[in-house]
Amino acid sequence: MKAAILVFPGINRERDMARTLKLVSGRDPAMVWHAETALPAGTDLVVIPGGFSYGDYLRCGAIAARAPVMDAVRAHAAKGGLVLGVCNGFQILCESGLLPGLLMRNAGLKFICRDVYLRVERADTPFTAGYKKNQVIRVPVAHGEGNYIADGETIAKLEGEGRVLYRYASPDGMIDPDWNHNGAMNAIAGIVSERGNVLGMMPHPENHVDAAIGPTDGRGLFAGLNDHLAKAA
Amino acid sequence: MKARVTVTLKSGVLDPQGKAIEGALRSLGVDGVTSVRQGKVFDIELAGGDKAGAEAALKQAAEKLLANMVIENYRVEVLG
Amino acid sequence: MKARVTVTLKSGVLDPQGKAIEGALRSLGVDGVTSVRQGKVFDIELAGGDKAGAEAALKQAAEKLLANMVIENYRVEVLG
Amino acid sequence: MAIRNEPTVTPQLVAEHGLKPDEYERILALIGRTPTFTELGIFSAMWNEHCSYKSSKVHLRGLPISAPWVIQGPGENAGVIDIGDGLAVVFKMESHNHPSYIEPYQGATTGVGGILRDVFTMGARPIACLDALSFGDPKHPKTRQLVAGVVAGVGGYGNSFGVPTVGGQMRFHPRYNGNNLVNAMAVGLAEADKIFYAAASGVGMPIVYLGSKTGRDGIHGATMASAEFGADAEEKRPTVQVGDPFSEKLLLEACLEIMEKDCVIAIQDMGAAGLTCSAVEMGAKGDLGVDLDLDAVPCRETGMSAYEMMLSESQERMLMVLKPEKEQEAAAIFRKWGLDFAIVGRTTPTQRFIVRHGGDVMVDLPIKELGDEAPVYNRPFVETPKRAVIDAKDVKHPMAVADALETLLATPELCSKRWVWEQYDHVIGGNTVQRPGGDAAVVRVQDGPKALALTADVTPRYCEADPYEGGKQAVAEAWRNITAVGGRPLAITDNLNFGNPEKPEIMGQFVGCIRGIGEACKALDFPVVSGNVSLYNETNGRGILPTPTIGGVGLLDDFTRSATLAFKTGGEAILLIGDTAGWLGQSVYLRDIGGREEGAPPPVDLAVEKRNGDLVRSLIVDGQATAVHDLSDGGLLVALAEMAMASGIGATLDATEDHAFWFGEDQARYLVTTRDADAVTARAKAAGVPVRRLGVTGGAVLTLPGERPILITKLRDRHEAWLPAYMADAIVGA
Ligand SMILES: Nc1ncnc2c1ncn2[C@@H]1O[C@H](COP(=O)(O)OP(=O)(O)O)[C@@H](O)[C@H]1O
Ligand SMILES: [Mg+2]
Repeated sequence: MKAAILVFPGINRERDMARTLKLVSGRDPAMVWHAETALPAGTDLVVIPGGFSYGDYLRCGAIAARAPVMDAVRAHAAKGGLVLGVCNGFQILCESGLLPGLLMRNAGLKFICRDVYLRVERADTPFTAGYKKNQVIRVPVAHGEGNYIADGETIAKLEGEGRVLYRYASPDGMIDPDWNHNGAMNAIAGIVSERGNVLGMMPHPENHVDAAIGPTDGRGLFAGLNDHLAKAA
Repeated sequence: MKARVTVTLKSGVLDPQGKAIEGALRSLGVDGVTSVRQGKVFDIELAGGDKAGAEAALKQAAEKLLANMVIENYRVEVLG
Repeated sequence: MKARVTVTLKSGVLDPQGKAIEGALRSLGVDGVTSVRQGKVFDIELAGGDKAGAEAALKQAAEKLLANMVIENYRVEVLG
Repeated sequence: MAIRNEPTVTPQLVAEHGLKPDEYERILALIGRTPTFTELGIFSAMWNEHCSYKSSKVHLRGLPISAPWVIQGPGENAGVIDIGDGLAVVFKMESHNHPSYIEPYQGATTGVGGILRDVFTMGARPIACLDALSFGDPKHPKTRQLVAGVVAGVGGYGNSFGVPTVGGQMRFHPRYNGNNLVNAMAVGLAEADKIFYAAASGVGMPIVYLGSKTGRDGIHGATMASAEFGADAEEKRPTVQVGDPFSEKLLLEACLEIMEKDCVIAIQDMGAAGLTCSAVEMGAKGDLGVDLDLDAVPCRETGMSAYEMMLSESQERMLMVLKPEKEQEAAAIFRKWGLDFAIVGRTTPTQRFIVRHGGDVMVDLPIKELGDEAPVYNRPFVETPKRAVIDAKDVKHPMAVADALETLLATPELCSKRWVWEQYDHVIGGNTVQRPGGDAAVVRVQDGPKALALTADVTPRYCEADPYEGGKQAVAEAWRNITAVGGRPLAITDNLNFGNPEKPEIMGQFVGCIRGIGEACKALDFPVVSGNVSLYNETNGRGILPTPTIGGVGLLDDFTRSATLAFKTGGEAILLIGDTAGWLGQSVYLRDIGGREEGAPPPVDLAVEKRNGDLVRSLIVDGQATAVHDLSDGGLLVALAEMAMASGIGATLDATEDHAFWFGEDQARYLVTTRDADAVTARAKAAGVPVRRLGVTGGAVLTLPGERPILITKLRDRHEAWLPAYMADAIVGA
């Protein structure tokens, strides 16, 4: 897996992500500065990590979405290359038009950091291959604006095409408003693009990979990607 | 030149913050509030004196960055 | 009745938002921008038709809640 | 020296600058002429309480500050301790009380920003923050908004900057009405041989200004009174600063990068009294002069005067002395991060502080004397009268033990603070082994196996009742919280929040607390390496409760050998370590159930603390303790309930005891669960530590002899409910 992590000013989970990618794939990812106009040759996974790019001062992810490096990401995605956006990364992907919809302020209007449960909606994608369908995983969230919204048509399309890969759920996998901490529509935690090669998700699987620290449920996502790319190679 | 770009949510888009403020105003005893929607203003200073040019530049700014056209509308006023 | 309350930062108060947006506009090639300050608008609907009463109520709302009087100014417009 | 456009210095102007007549005499004697307006501003900034520690200095000298592992004690931006493997921990706590009352969100953000800057100025990457918050009476009309704003602000800065906020404290008490406290602590990690200091060295070296531009932020009241003199006095200027975590994150990365590239000779952040304090400190510490040219300072506003530039407290700024040959390299790094970079002066051999602006010499002062000659006061104090010891037999018990427990766990004092810490990103970094909610937070060091144990503690009602015992207790509790997770306590930072020191009673509290702190530090081998003093926390003549917050840092050699407070499984013995007399004076029980905030606080026997704690730590490290919790606010039964709630596992207790036993706040105690009660008991006996078996874990209820069974889920619901319910109708900041 030749991963490249984008670094925008104000991003702050790039080290967490790099450490996880190294742990799972054995290989250090490339760190790519926002002002670059090309990705390192042979990049097969672009990761946009969490943080507060440009302070999230206008709208979350809005300024980063318009940075030079994003044209390279668009081109990579257009060729079918894999892109993973986590938290601020998801917001940036929505703002850049690579994913539909938007992330609004949490319904409770507060930043929330806690472990949540996600139901894996399907296992037949590169981003979920490390899990079983309907498996429930426990991962942390840490965001103030993770409340996914889109118009009715878009939601219907996402659902109809099976593009919702992760949903907030109860520990036993039930969809329940009490376990949807940010109020996202249809409890959406993560979606993929039409071609299925761009994933955006709010939770932080990269923070749950190390048994010494706590749960390791986040590992499956990266292990699945790693296997998928190894097979493809 | 001074200009103001006002960005507001499209009608129909949910505004949880506006809702919360609505509730807060009510509990503060401000009477008669039936709805609150929150938006943004950008007060922008521009070099030069070309009003039409400024207006065009700001429209472009609004569409490219200041507003998210999926959920927001914008309005440009060049005050001169 | 419709009204708008506009809240802006007092001059001299640091506006990190405005500063970041200014930089972004520049790198997007929007010409001539020399400064950006960000503020908020609240579009408020009120029941009844008492314009003076609405204005007074909104002033109170602005001072108690909508504006942070330590760093912000506000303006109330009742549009009728 | 007379300067164009500057007001003449008059006695009134001197008074407006907070300088007493004798202090002004001292200035005249020192420089042999009337100071310029800018010089007056500089003296007022350097000689105010905040910068000069004039009321506290003589007493702070008594604190123990050394140990073999201390690399840098008080006097620098932050304290530094050695944790082995070539690594050092850099940490400090600081208050931002007053600004957080005026503007809670921005006051809190700039407090967090300031303390983070102190830590990375020394070359350390911040790895954790803690926050200790004190608010007024929950029923006071302002309290709810202050809580909402401060918590959002602490989170707003740390979350964006990218440091986990892993622990802290939060309390309510009417004595903080009008004076809430916001104490923020930052902890960073550095290579032990790559610590950066403020002292400049070398003559003719470039002094570089870095970070955000200078505006008229935070220039004090005295300035406002004379603002008419300025060029544009169009509106009354706010004294509140606005935090910009985004810029600070860039500043962090840029600073660490140029430090790594070995460009830096000296570095100092611009905190209180910005450019003035930082420049003077760099010169004075290096026995050098400083020559500043204000025309080169990057400004955000036009027409700023020398006075304004020298006193501005704009955030996210640094001053550095660079290696001249590295100037280009450093400039390129700063430009890459989009930060301002300007050479604003040079070091000189003269030991004078010269400031030029618009062709004039605005300031020409002896640099060392600016700091060294600041007034020092040994203010008169009276010792706090001792309070009567309350006999538990004289305390009425209005309700059954089970009811009292349920009630206590839902009080503002003892309720869960989850509502607070869930607004803080406490997992970023991927190293948070123990999250908030336990005794000390545990944060892994790099890839382990070492980890830090971090805590912030003080019990102000004890300090009020008996400053000396309260000071001891604050240190002992920090030591105990670190011990309870298996950590070896190494050092503390202290943040001393008090009322008006010009009142002998307040000064008495201050002196008493410091004596207690010093004694505890000595006995527990737990030196003070950094700290901060915040005085004049007073409204309408009433001071806050004396609040010397202690931030403690401990080390775990192997974090897999640590303990958490949650019961692990059923069928384990519950042991009480330490003696219980049933001390109800100043207990939460006496106040919140009995309605009496009275009596002497529990005394702290430091030798017993050490003996009991050392045993508990060794039980943890040897794997004999399966869960550990220290006993503090609320006493034994509250601690036990916390262990049950954290796990969902109940307990059956067989001890038949009274309210004082269950809720007394005797010190030096822990609860420990174990699979092998006999072995633990034997070890305790051998160490001379009192140990008593209370019962066994298991089931879903808490059962006490003669009491109704207490359902753990119900207890948890009540414990978790109070704060969110209280905050539910907080008005969301617009
Ligand atoms: N303001 C706060 N910020 C972060 N964590 C907090 C805060 N207040 C309380 N906590 C956390 O809640 C838990 C309980 O706090 P406290 O009762 O003060 O602990 P202790 O009695 O062990 O000192 C601790 O883990 C503490 O870190
Ligand atoms: Mg504790």
